[in-house]
Amino acid sequence: MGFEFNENVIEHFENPRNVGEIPDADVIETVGSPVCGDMLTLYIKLKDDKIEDIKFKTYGCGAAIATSSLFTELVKGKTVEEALKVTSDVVVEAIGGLPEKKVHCSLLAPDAFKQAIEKYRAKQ
Amino acid sequence: MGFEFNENVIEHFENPRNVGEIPDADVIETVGSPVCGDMLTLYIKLKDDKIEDIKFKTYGCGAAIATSSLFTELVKGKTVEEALKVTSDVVVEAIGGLPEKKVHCSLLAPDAFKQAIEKYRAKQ
Amino acid sequence: MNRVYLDNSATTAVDPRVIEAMMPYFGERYGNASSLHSFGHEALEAVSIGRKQVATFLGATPKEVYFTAGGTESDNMALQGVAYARKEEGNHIITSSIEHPAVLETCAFLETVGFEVTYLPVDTTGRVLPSTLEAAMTERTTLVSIMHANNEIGTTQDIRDLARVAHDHGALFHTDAVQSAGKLPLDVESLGVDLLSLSGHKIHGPKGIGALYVREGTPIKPVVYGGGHERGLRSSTENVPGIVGVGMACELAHTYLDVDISLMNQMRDALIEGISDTIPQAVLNGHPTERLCNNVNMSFAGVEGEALILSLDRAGIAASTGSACSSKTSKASHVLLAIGLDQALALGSLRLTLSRMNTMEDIAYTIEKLPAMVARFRAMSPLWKEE
Amino acid sequence: MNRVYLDNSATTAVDPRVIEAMMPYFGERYGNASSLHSFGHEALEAVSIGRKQVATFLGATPKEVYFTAGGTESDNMALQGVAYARKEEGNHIITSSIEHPAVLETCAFLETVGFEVTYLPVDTTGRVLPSTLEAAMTERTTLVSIMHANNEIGTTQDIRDLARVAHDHGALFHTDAVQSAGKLPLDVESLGVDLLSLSGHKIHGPKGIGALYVREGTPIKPVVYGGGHERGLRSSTENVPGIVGVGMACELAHTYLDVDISLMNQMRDALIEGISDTIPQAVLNGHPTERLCNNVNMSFAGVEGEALILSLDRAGIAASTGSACSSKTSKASHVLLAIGLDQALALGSLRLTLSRMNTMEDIAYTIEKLPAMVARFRAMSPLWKEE
Ligand SMILES: Cc1ncc(COP(=O)(O)O)c(C=O)c1O
Ligand SMILES: Cc1ncc(COP(=O)(O)O)c(C=O)c1O
Repeated sequence: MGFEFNENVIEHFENPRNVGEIPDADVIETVGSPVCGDMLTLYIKLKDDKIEDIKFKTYGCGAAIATSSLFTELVKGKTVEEALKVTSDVVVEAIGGLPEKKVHCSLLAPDAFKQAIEKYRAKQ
Repeated sequence: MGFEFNENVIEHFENPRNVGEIPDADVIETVGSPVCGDMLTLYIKLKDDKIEDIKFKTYGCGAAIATSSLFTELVKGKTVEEALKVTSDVVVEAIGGLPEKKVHCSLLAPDAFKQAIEKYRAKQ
Repeated sequence: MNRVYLDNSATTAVDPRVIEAMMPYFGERYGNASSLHSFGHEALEAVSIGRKQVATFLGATPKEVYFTAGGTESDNMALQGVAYARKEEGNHIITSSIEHPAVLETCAFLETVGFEVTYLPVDTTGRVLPSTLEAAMTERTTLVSIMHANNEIGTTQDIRDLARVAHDHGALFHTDAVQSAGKLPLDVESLGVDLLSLSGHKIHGPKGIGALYVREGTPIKPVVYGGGHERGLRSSTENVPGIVGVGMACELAHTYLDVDISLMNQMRDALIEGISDTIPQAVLNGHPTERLCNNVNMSFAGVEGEALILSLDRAGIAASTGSACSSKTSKASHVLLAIGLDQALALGSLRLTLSRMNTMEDIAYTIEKLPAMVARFRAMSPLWKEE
Repeated sequence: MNRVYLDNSATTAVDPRVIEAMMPYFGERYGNASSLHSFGHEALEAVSIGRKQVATFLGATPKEVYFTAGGTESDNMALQGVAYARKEEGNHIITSSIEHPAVLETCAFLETVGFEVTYLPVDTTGRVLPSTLEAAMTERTTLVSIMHANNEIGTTQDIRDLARVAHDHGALFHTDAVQSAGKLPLDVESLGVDLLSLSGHKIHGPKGIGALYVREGTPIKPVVYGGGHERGLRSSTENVPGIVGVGMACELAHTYLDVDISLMNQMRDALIEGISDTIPQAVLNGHPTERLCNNVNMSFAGVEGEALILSLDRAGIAASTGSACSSKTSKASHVLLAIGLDQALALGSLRLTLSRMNTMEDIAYTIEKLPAMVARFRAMSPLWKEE
């Protein structure tokens, strides 16, 4: 099929932002598994309902890495409510489009974020 | 399949010997028909059990024309007994070989000759 | 020696622009279109362009175009593929008695595995009448396959009318357009067909590549199984240079269609007229007007076809008697017998087929050479009586 | 940028000598091999030479060689062809669980039309044991198909022993030699096989052409019907340039086999050693010794294969993860699962496959680039724990 990624995707793939762990994260959430082919762990630090810091680790393809990177960049500093509006569609548009077969990879980060927030709120 | 004829075949095809009719032939014999794809008429003039003259007309492919031509050349002047030994194999060898699919065409003249002689003898 | 190629229905010379387009895909762009890396991507892009070119040529969408190994495989996929896919709905197939062996032999095979096939007769010009088709349709008919133009006698069919009859009875319609491509407009919408077969090497493209148009939503099964290429319908590593080649061939055929047709029409008419004027008892086989612009098929009483082909070959003229496929045997062509020729005239047929690469000089040279050859064979033919 | 092609099991670059041999058959020698005239004769002679070259490569006679459109069609012809031809004698087929989809999907299709198929397991190195085959043979087994060498992990099989088991029970034996051609000696007599599949583009020949060896007297039916080409087994106008190309590719593979094997062996071993030395927890998949001279397949814990392929691609290195055919989906390869890898290691596999056109520089460059990439992905992987 060939990699039909645009320069933006490649740039985020090669230099992903916010990779790593946050030792004192308020919430940590993992979606996917190696059995699905994709796996993502999000580390989130919140302050006054704002996303003070967010980091990720991923086992996944290039599109998963790039969209996770862009997602963290987009939501960092936003309020939780604003961040929840950063859906897969928003990420795909912001990165300049993805090949059809790869669109599903952009679900990883928004899904993990949504679950993380639910988990966090349940804990409160 | 392509025409895989040697130069000898081509030469006899382009300049067939003894083509035509003999008005006062002693025996005339036709084998084949357009339905078979090949047809040959032999005109034979005999003198003292020798083939004084022989001519042919044919409706048939290149190999049929060439081998009929060579056959008439080979038997002309021979005794009937000698001529009957000029079988299809003899003709094919004398002409330097034929593609396998075309060997059957060389049967036309010897067959016609044999039938002609039988017919002639029956008449006597 | 002059070399005049008048056997363009057997195969055509690859257009230099087609060769040029293909070359890089043998050379540095040799990737597998299914590979992830950039060699693969390069190949995939070439395949997409080829698919678009074929689609444009046919007035179809790219995803309705499936690449095959040639006209024969396209015909097999259409017939076997639809017959099996619809076998719960019916087991009856209709075709014509003058189809190419790629259709006829596939039908004969399908008969051995439980399908029933009706072979429609044609009139003396080689036309299938819509009323004949209408009468043959049954409740169980799932597919009708009738060629757009015949490869031997060049007779063309009113596909639109025939397809309408099939559709009225719930059957799908396939046409073998291997011979009409580049010689007639081929718009799948105006033709109203569900499936259409093409072959690269008949339109100045490479051998070993063909295409099958399959209207979206048409039920069809593969003939060859494997890695799931061509959206699962035809597996095997994509023949990238072949696809690039047939794509370019379609683009050229599309761009130059009008010019090509008028050029070939002119040459064809000159050939028919020249032969008829100089050779007595020359009969034109097929239809006087509803015929391909590149087809001349004539019979000369008393002359055997193969000998004539050999003489022409010695003069540098490549021609054929019957189709290339059936020329291995000396049986008379099933097409010529179907239009009612007697065996002798059928065996004495000469097919001269043109392409845009022929010239009026080719025609003049042929008309100059042919009469003496026919005369020579007639003079030695026991079947010929001078009047 | 460096462009290092290490995906030779997906496809290979066409050898310049092959391109040179093919070119005239696109250009002035464009005849149809079935035509009677000299254009046709020229084409037919080229086809005969190609057939002889393939036959010599396989230790077969020319009339046992049938040209197809590729490895997939060859496999389909062997399996469908023999299954149907022998269906009165039995309906059981045996194959292995690590075959290429061209075999597996054909078997799956045959299961839908009344055949029974046994998929033999393999050991953790990918080998089929003759005793496993022996145990699976039944009275109704008509055909056994086991690949000579696997396309993903490069494991080779003792075809001779396996074929003997099949023959002892009255079954015919087919081997898919698409990957072993040019990398192992391929003599049909020593292998003892009845049918053998080849594909042109895996041995520096063109895409879209393959061959099937069929031992004389083997019962087999066509898959594609038509004009009766290839002695009735595979109809369609002969792909003359393709045949010339695959013929030349076989001749080159035959002539240089020993040199090629030792060159690839050396590069393969350097690659495995270099990677194992520089990357911790790198596991070699397949067999340590019974493997193709051109195959390296390794898994790196914690690393996802497709991301690695993309990184390599950015550095100019073309590689693959799983076979080209299955790389469209991100499901783990059936081969890696069959040899017992867990899903994560299977998804993290990297296949590097060589050809005679690679150099030791290619190897050095790859060993230089790969470790940092693996380290980068591991650093961002939630599955990786530094020890
Ligand atoms: C009408 C028609 N259909 C099908 C074919 C088969 O095409 P191919 O030889 O490319 O398989 C041909 C040519 O041989 C043809 O003339
Ligand atoms: C082992 C094996 N068999 C068959 C095939 C199919 O060959 P092709 O793609 O030429 O049809 C391949 C390659 O894709 C292969 O590796």
